[in-house]
Amino acid sequence: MSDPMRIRAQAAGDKVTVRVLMSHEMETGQRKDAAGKVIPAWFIQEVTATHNGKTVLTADWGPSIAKNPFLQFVVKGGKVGDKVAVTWTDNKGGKRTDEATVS
Amino acid sequence: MQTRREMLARSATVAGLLAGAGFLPLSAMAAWPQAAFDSKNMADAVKALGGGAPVESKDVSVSGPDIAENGAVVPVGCATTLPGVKRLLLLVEKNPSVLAAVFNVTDAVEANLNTRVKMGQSSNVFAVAMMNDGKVFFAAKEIKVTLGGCGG
Amino acid sequence: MVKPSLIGLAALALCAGAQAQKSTADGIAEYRKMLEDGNPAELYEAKGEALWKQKRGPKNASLEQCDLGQGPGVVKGVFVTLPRYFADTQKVQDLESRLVSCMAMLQGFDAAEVAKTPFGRGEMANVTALATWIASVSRGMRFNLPQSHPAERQSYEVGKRAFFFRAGSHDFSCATCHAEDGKRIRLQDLPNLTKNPGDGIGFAAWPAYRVSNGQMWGMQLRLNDCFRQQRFPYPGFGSEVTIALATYMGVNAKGAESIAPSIKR
Amino acid sequence: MHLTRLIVGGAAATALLAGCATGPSPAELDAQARQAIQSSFRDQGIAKTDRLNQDPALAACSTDKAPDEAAADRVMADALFTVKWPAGGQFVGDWRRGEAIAQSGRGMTWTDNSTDPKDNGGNCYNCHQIDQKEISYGTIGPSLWNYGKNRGITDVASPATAPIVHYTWVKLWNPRAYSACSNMPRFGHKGLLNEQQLRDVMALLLDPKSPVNQ
Repeated sequence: MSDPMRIRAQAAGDKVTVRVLMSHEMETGQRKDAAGKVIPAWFIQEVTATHNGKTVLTADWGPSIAKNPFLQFVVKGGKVGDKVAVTWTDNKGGKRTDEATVS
Repeated sequence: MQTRREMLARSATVAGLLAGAGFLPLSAMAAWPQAAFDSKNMADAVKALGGGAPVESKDVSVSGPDIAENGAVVPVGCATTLPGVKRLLLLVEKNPSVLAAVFNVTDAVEANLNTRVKMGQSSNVFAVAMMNDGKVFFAAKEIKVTLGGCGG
Repeated sequence: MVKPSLIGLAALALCAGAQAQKSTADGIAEYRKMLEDGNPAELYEAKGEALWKQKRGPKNASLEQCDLGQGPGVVKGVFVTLPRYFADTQKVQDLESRLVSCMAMLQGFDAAEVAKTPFGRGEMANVTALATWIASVSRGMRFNLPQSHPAERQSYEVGKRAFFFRAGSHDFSCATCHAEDGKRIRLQDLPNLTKNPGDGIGFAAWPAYRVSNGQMWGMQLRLNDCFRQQRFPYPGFGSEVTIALATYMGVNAKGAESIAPSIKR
Repeated sequence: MHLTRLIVGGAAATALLAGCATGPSPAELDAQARQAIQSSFRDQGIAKTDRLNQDPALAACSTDKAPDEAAADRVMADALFTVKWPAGGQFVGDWRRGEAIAQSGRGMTWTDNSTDPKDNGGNCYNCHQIDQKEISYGTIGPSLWNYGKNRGITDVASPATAPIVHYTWVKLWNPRAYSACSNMPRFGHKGLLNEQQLRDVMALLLDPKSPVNQ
């Protein structure tokens, strides 16, 4: 259904910088279509990031986050070969998880 | 009388305390904080998340461009150098939905998050740090949004 | 309380002009820099690469045998040599119209149906994703369009004439905005497309992710929206004028380094 | 179909002229380009293919070379002849409405619904600096900051200002009257802005109270 995320996780020293791009409309619910009808809100509400299976960050998002969202965070105590996974859940119950290996 | 907002705020606080103490996995904090996202200003949003009055602090920073070529995508970041941070918030003062993001951080990540927000017009952007001890600090930055392109 | 702010305003007015403009330009440059890292075009690159390899269409075939000008299956380097003449279709084709030909020949899609599909929908969205990936494979290479076939030279000459053709309710041509150095619309710099405008500028920057509407745009949609803003009627997908204009811009950009897919306002 | 025929034609011509290494003549290429333009566009909403029809003023300005002096003079004379003066000699309206028109880049595209000038913007800031407070302005046209002030206008109704007022009206109505191949749209002549809208833009530029003249 939804397109995969792009997750880049790069280690430098014992820190891993993770950059995530998610494919999502992030519709605010404030816009109208050409016919003047309100386009219903459709946006990612929750994001969870795990490092080797352990949750390291959760986030609650509102409709102010830009379309095709970008998220960057830094994991402490990571190394090449570790797994970083990100899950998002939207307000319509849509959900997606993708995983990347730290390089 | 207890309003729905206060109730939600209280339950969020309790859940936060439990999670902080290791009683609950973070993912069980689940419930999306509707009241906070419905808030019309920073103080209300922080209150809805169980925090006190925010105090401006040099130890919190908000990053972003001075001018955004397009308000549809504005790169912003929030960070703090203070130990013991529980949550980092990003808010756009003049957006219909002022609260953009709540980051529940753990010791395993740096208190330095970057994302991109929409901005309907030039506005202050706030980064807020909610601490484990209940204190709340913030930083502000004005970002100008310009009109671009042919405009048709 | 009123007086100091008035003085402030006066001071502001005094140092406006050159200095204010410089800081605006700096601010915009800073904004663009911040967006470069994490270009959502990457999402479309990934989708395009998967589509290239996937067996699809009535013939259940992949596009891996598609000839984009340097032999079946060659992807690297083709982006900086298109549009060019293709003997099998007897046409000069740009990347997107060539992809539609391959989808028809190899996968059995109806080319006319694909060409009619609105941008961003169905198979047209797939064409854009494919073009995004194919462009990305040639990132950093320099434009060098062939001009040896008479049809390629004709395409250039037709493109040049179309570029200067003024019409529509507002009397605009491509040249109205893109024939001089150093001009802008609002705060957006306008490349001079009558010559090589420099590395990664103009023709060398598309496909691009458009921040303003969160869409991925190939050159066909870029030209389509230019014509919309020119108040022209609607150019057909892959029509002769759109391809001739691409040839004109591409040949003029000889030696320019491709940064596509890029990110744009 | 056209394309195939043209290419076959082109190839035949090339074969014929092999040795002198010449392609189609400029006139032949002009004809091919015209045909390509005619066959490449279709009607969409309010934007019909008749918009491709050029009047002499457009035809004279559609190459990379400026028209010769005689042709340019003809375009300018014709353009001056098209200008209609405003009803009751009322040249200046409300600068506030003028600013809104100057800001708007909307109108007349195939995604717009109407060709009524009241739905159109003037696109002015796309190409000109006007009020200095607007930092997002284009540079295709000259800066219009202090337009009236620089021309010494203190009272738009004074007879002494008439030449500037008339000049500005003509410039908005049909800029080709002064510059044969001006890039600026012919706002009055092409019905892009109505008389009242033009008055309002006039006010933005000329009214001593307009922010442009502070």
